[in-house]
Amino acid sequence: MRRAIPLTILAVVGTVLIVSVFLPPLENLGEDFTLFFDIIAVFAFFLGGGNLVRIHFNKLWRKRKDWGFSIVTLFGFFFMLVIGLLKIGNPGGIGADPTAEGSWFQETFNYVINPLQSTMYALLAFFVASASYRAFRAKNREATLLLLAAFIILLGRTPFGVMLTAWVPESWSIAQIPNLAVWIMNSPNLAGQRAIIIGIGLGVVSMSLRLILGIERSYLGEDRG
Amino acid sequence: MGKVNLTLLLAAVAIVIIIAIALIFPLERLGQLYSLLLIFGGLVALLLRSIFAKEVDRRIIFLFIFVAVAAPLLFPITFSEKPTAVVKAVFDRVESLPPGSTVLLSFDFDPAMAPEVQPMANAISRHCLKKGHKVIFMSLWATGQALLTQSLTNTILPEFPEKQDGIDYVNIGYKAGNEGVLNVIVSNFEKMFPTDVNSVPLGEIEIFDDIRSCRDLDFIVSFGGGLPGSKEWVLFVGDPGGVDVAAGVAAVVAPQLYPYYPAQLVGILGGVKGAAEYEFSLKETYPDLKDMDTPGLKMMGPQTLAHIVIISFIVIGNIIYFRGRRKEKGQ
Amino acid sequence: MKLSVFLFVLLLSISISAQDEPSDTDPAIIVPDSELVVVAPVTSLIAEDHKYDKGDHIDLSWVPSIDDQLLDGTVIGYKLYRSANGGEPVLVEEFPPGTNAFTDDGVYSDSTYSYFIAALSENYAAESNRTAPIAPEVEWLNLHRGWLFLIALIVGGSVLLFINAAKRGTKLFVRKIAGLEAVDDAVGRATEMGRPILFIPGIRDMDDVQTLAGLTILGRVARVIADYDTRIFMPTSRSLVMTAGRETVKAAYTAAGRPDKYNDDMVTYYTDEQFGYVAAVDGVMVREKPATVFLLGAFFAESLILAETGNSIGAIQIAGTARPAQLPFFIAACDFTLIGEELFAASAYLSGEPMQLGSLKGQDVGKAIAMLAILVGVFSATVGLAWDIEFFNDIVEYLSDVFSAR
Amino acid sequence: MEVLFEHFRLWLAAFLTLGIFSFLYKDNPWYKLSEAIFVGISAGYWFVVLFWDNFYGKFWVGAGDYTFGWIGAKLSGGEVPSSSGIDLMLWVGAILGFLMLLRLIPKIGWLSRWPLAFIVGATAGLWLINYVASNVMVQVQATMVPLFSSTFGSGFDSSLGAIIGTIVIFVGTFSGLVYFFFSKAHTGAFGTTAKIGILFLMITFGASFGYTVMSRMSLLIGRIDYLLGDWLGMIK
Repeated sequence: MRRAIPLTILAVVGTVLIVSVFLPPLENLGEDFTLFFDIIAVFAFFLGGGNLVRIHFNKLWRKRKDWGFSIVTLFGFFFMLVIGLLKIGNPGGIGADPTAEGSWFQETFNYVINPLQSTMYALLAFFVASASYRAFRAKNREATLLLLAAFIILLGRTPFGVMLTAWVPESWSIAQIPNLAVWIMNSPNLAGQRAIIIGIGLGVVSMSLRLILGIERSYLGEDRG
Repeated sequence: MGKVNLTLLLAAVAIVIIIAIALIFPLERLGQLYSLLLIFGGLVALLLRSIFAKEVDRRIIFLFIFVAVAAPLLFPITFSEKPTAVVKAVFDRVESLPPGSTVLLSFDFDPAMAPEVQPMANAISRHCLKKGHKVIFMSLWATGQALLTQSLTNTILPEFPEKQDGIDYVNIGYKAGNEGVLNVIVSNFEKMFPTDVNSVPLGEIEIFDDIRSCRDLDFIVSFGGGLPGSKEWVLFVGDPGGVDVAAGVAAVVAPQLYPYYPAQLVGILGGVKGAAEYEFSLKETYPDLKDMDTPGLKMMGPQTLAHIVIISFIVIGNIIYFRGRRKEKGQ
Repeated sequence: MKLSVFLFVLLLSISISAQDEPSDTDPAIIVPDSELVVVAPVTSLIAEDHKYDKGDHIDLSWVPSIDDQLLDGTVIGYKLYRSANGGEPVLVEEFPPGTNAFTDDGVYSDSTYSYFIAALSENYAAESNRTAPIAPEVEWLNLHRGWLFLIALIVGGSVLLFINAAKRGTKLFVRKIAGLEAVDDAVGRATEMGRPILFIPGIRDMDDVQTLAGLTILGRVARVIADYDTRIFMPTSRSLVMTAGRETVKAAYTAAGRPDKYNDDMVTYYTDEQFGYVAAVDGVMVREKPATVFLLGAFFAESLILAETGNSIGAIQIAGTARPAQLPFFIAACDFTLIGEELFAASAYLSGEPMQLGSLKGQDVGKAIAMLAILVGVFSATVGLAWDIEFFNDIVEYLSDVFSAR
Repeated sequence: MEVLFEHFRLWLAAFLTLGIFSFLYKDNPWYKLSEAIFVGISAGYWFVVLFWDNFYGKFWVGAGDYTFGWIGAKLSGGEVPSSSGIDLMLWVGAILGFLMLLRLIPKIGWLSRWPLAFIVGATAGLWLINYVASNVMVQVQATMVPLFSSTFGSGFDSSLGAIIGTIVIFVGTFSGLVYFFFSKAHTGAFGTTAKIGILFLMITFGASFGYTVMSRMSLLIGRIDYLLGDWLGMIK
């Protein structure tokens, strides 16, 4: 019973949504479900946010390693909730848009979250370098091709790449590194992308059907209890 | 005893050399010299080390990347950006049109794309005015108009104080309607743009005396690459109107445009690199522009050095791998 | 936990009051002035029912004003008016000169509508004739999508067919997938080293199929982990994924006969913020030093940050995503990568159940169709173009009509 | 005062930026502090935004406010609120969301599987046809081009690059699909084709990797520009 009802909900909702694509009167069901999803996600946050608060309170209470940082996290979390939900420091007052420019809430985003975000993102520049050092080694045929493609594209972006093949006559311009780089992007690269994309489409069909039919149900919890 | 003396001696010589260099070169040159020495010296040292199949700590790689990006920002290091064929085609077209030709430049981008696209838009605007072409500025993007005004008032016009609004250039601004706008102006400008941004009727603007539609233009460049963008200019104006169109776009979009080159697009400027190449050609052709602002070339300094560092590390990694394998075999 | 929920509710109830709602303003109608620039009205205005909708669209087409066709700029635009059930006309839309068609999506199937268009000069509005009243019709089937339906039916149908065949006991062969063969070893390694296993389900919510794929694999992996009695830790960036993840892990422990070993702290939520989550997970990696890291789900720019940090602590990494842009980074930094389709196939493969494996066979039928279509399409297009053979050109046209997904 | 505040912001952003960068050397208290700030503040930020956009903007404005107003009016005999723009279906979402919260009560916690099942079913159903159309059909259609001609324009582009290009796209897509086949072991001619397929995939990965490097560097340039320019004022 505890298992049958969720599986029925799943099968019915899934089937109706598949069919709705072909039935104009039901066409907007997809949008409705998206709305429902958004609303459910807000409720779910009580569990997620509650979990965050519980874990850090526990850490603090039991004085576990690094408990001091938990105070910072908790303070930041509740600070944002209070100024965002009660719209404290918002020039427009309680009726205004919470993310209005000049509000404390949005200022905190601009001056705390924003630099953190972009710095975290910028770490990629370093990791791209360390990953290419380690991974692009001609260990076998596959790795060699990976290396060559990356190498040509990278080289095509530096003046050296241009200089290296500048002697190639114009009628063979395809062999000049910058042009070769573009050709790789537009031909073999495109081919690989297409095969991956088509495969993904079919994989989704098969997995969705397994879910809707209830063959795949590990996420629904245990059989008993 | 002797060892200490040798170290001292070497240190003294080094200090003397450093002071000598500092006296000979101005500070900026010195910074450039030191940072390039640091990067390339370091890379050579690692290269030599790699022969013994010694792996490099990732933090060393991080350090190289940091220096490669920071140094050119502190001490502007620029590289020769020999223009690629696609960029050179655009430059040559602007260069080869007789002075007095009419060129339309459309700023079809938003603030997010601006860091990549605005430098090339500025460079080409500058080139056209320098060459004595009449320039019509416009935008298909609502957010593009502000950027267009910014480019004109802050960068381009101050460099050409003698150019007159309405005679040498005109800004007709933005009109809503995306491809619809193009559909109309391919046969009639006035219908879509009754006035310029200063509300002067098009009929009273000298440039439009013999320009009725896009068909009368000599050249069009669209900057952006979003939607609507260069592709739409080709499909709705370039092809039906028989006008030459070129594109200046963000780097990610560029490969998608290559199939249109050279049949439907005169040339393509892709990302900061495209802008840098154009700026380089401009500086080379017009020595009096050598002091102009070149954000593209400036951005390419860190980019190029970082790419060189990454390429070098790929080479070092492979040497280590092959030397390491030989060692294993030897044992 | 309960206290924090109470605090939430208190905050929310205080703040939800006193919110204004925006109001709509009425459109204005232009009144003609003296010194008239008279223009001709548009002609042949036709209103038709839009095909294959639920009765909420009407297609309009017209011939622009004669003065507009002269292209001399006297017509500065058009305004479209609609009256519902014979009521007052309201402005629907304004158009630039040269426009000759429009689809009105602001109508309902239970009313009738009549339209007219005003051609505008700078100070005059020439109204066209009104159309006969029309009611948009509801169509129950979208025949435009017939081919899509058929192809989906064939692909989906063959999945079902093979599942059914497996149910009846037909032996089905599925090739080895390297990344998945490694799961047991990877879990075993963590057990030997006495270090935890980190499972990262991507940064998207439950409304992304990749997250679902990640969770289905989690079900299998958690089962192995429960058998080996190793620790698993799963940080999530969405509350719903946390909830679903807990259900999944709990179910796996129960199935392994060790429900007592399960603990809610195995699956926790950090923050919805993409890079905030990454910062936290990076911290977890360097502090807990997991022996094995699974990265399975929807990943964006953070893919390489996570994979490189995982690599730096020497963890065995098994990654998989269906985002082509992130696959190169996983290939470079992880030990095994499930490429696109393999991510969705993984849980079926790991389960080893005949019915699940059958579904993989079914998707191969889809691939065969795609390959056949490409083969025939490319051949016909080449032959048709090279020798200008009508028959082959027709085939290409037909195929590309079949595969055009509207 | 304003100047002081401006300085504070500048230093705060620099402090956080350096805190994150310090992770590149190793984990340390500075990074831990930046991480704690990031997690706490961003979790709060997103909840507040989700709450106003989704709960208030969608549910409360769309159904909740009206329903409670209606009940209140019926009880007190007052004026019933206008129902224009109201979608009572939204209550389904709210009720499912409420069921989710029942996890907090262990005895009836299993009810929370209903909304989960609902979401999984909706996601599976919603995307199935979508993926067939956009991933399978569109891509197959795009591959059906003549081998020695370009897809663009009316002209017959016979340049060497274009011809090799279209042939490569055809061979690559085809052999790539063969690689993904699950039903057959990679042996014989089939295996050879699959191997060609994996080679294409490798070129794809190498190329996209190399192509992304430039944009990743731009991000770092932006951050270092902030540190050296905006903060330290070392860039003129």
